[in-house]
Amino acid sequence: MAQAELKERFEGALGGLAEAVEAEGSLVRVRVALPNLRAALLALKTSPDTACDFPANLTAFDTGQEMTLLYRLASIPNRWQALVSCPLDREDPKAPSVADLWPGFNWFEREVYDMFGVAFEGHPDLRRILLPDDWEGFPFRKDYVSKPSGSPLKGPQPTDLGEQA
Amino acid sequence: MIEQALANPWIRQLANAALLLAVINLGVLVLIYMERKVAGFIQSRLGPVHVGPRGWLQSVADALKLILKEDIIPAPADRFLFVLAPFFVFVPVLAVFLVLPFNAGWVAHDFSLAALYVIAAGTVAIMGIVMAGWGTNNKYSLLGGLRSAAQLVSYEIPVVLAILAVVFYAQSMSLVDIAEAQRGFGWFIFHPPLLVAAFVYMIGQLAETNRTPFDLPEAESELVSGFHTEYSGIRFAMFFLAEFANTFFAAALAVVLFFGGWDGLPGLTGALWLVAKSYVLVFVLMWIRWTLPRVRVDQLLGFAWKVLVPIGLIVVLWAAASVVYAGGAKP
Amino acid sequence: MNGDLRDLHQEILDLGTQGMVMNMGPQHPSTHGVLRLILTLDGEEVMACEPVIGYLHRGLEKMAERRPYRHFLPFTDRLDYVCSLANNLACAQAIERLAGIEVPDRAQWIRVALMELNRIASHLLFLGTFGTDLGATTMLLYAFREREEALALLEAITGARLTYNWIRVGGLPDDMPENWDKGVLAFCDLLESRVGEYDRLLTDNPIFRRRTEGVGVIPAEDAIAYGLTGPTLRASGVEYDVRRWAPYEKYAEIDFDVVVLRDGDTFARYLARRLELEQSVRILRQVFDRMPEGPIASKVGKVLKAPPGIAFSQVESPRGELSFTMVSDGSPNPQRVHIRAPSFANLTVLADLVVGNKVADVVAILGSIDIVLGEVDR
Amino acid sequence: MGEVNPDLQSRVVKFPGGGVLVAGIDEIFNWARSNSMWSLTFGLSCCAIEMMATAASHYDLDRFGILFRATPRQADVMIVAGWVSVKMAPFIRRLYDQMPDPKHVLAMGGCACAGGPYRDSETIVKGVGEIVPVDVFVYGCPPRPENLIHGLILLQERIREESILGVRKREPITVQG
Repeated sequence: MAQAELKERFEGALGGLAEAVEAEGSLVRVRVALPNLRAALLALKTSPDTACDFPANLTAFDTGQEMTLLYRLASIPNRWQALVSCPLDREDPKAPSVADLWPGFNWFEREVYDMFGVAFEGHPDLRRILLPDDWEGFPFRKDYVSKPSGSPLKGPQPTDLGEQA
Repeated sequence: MIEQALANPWIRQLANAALLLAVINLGVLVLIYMERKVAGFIQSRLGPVHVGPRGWLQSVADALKLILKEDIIPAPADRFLFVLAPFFVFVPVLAVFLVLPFNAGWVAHDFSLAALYVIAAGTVAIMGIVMAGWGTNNKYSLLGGLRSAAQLVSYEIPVVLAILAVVFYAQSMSLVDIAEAQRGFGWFIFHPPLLVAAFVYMIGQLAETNRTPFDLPEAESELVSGFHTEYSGIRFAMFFLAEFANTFFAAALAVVLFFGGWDGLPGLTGALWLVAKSYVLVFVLMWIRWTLPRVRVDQLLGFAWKVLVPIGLIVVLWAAASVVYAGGAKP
Repeated sequence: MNGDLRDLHQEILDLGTQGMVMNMGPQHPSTHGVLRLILTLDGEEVMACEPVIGYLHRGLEKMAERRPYRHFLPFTDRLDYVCSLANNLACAQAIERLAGIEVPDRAQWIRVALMELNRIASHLLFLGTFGTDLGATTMLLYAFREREEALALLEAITGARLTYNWIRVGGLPDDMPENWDKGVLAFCDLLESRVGEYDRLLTDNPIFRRRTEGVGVIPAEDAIAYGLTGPTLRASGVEYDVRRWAPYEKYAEIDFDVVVLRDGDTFARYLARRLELEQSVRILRQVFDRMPEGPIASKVGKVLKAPPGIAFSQVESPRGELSFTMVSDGSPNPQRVHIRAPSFANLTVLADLVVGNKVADVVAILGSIDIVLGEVDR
Repeated sequence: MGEVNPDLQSRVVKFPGGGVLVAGIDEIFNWARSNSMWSLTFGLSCCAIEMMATAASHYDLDRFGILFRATPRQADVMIVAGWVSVKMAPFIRRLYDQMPDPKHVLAMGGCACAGGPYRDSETIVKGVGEIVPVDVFVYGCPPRPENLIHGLILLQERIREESILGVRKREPITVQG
């Protein structure tokens, strides 16, 4: 399919929801503003023109000035995919949850929360997923300061392990 | 002097029991070695080779080590049940050997209701397993104990039915009489109804001895080690011993019931024939264990009640009919 | 019913029996590593399941940010350690796409051969552990017997048994050793002669069939909504194989079938992997006929810098779509590396899938999803 | 057996009358213990795959009498195969505590020995030695099965020097990868 046609299809499906749409091979890069994010993702999923119903990936990145969410949705029968980027407010990162649209994104959202502290509104169970529950800070934010790991064992432990019977 | 002492029935019985205990424990060690070697053979590896010549002493090393391991009783466990459970499993398994005839006259104690006694004593072990499962206060153990109880109760019935069919043919419940009735290659396995009964018996015993495909009570990939998850050292060794002794008894009993007991070609003493035939059956059990996957608990119970019990009932009727109308094995 | 009895009945109801919470893992023989499942049981039946992950988390993506691009390649070995080369490839590909580096043809063909050989090793491990999960211990030893041969071949070319680190940005570090192709073809013959044994031991075994058929069915729509990939998705009837869908290296020129099954149950997921063994053999046989002579790596500068931008790779690892997303800001270090681990995505379905099944089925279903915790936790 | 252990003399002095007996019993039980090292089925990561390969047909740990038991209560040796995260550490300590004495730990692979490639990661414990006492360190990433077997044989030799009276050496043995 010609890139121009692919771009048209996506622009048609998204209406005015997207800020920018670029096609590159079978990949369509879409930029969306935060208020339109959920509507845009829903449009990509349900519109017959795009039919991107496969939740391929969700992640985020932080440049130090800007934090961006990155969704990747694919349409398996049509062999195209969309990379949706959405800038966030870095001071108070929030985004609508799409875990109800794609249960597969449930854990991905938890991971983004775990690493970046992005609060997904409407997520059924937003907790840390990879790091221990009592971890402080969000390690993937550029302003995170690494600290040396303390004693791995908490609570009273035998001090001299060598003599432990 | 010794003969005088043996004339006393009490001393005689005690001596018999002690001898049996030694033979059983030795036999179990051999059996464990055999299990590992058979597993190795089936799985294209060697099994134990380094301890003693060809690894013969492997089981001895394992047993000695287990004896001196720390004996842990978990704090939340019910001490009374926890401590008692291994005995409840171990003792009945030894007790059933008392009536097993190794050869003509080679039986620790023969009495006319031996077959019934075997069934009755065998069921006591269920108590031990449930006690272990409950007393440990561990959830894996509890599930294992419950599975075990359901399984043993269910599979006891087909086994009893199969034994009943044999009893019809032998017209006696004494194991000695049953073996005697098959002398001169008149093995019960050659009678069609009892051939089916033998299958029912062997499948039932597979389940009773907790061997794959029926090893659910200690399903390693599901329940870690099932009812003996929290047992260590000597107490675990007792479960282990009991399991293998039980396997051997199941096979030996099958030989007595279906494969002519000590009957065999002349030249060798009958006891050797019995043991040899038992080991062949044990090998079959091991073969099955290392080949088949495990069934699920509902399939296990469904199989017992929907397949084995009906077949067992038919076999009993069939055996009774052939004894009454076709003459059976005995007039 | 008289009054007293009715009161008694009510009293029993008021007792409020509740499910038993059982903790499976992190140390458990069947959780394939250190996954923890908090199961709420009603007898043997699972009422709820909550997977807890992160027991192997070591912040790999964070570590990648602190290193130049190429220095991260050795770490990728330890993601999906059963199929390290796929991780190497996915990482190298992402860097190649980000920096616009071409890979010579010969290197691409050898990469395909390495991928498929590693896929065979990985699927063999799956067959073995899945058999063990269901109590058929012997399958593990049979599968490892053949796997050992595959590892010897991989060791001959890479020098390692498990963590190969053999794929470089822009190609490969070295050519194939002499006669390696003959060894691979001999292994193909050996494997084909042995798969019949696996079928006799597991595939055609009635107990195995009854344990797996109709257990843990994932309908196609659900499989898509959960973002499953790999054999787990294809067993549900969705034809999605990155090797076909978005061909990389030389897969576009190779003739092979994408194994798609309809049932979506545990058995289908098992069978999909079992049948992929034969497809991998088929691919391996084509590779060496068509391999051109030529260089095995393109020139890449000592300091690798990529223009600012976002690029991602897609690789069909034995577990599904493995994708590295890399964000560059023009510096020698990546700004962000994200690894879309197929096991992580596939594991999301477990909690909902096991509800209503027996404890034994949990083990079977988990085994059939075929996860590697190293890449789930990253 | 017949060989005179240099330690023997000191034990005779320590336990008048019973020393010879203790040494004799030691010999027997150490023989049993060293030849029956049941290990815990406990794998963390990559090294666990090599541990499985070591137990499988080609290398066959059962030759040495090493079985894998799923429950810590019946295990003698814990092979820590893989990296130890901060989240996992308390569980490893708990498993170690659940094992009955005498128990031994073998750290398999660079990560379990010293944190391996993840030494600069915050979530990784720099060696399992921080959590449990380790008897043998087997380096390698992952160690080859032969290396693991070598480590296990060294552990057997160490066990043969122990006594039922609780005399144990605690300096770890190191096997280079």
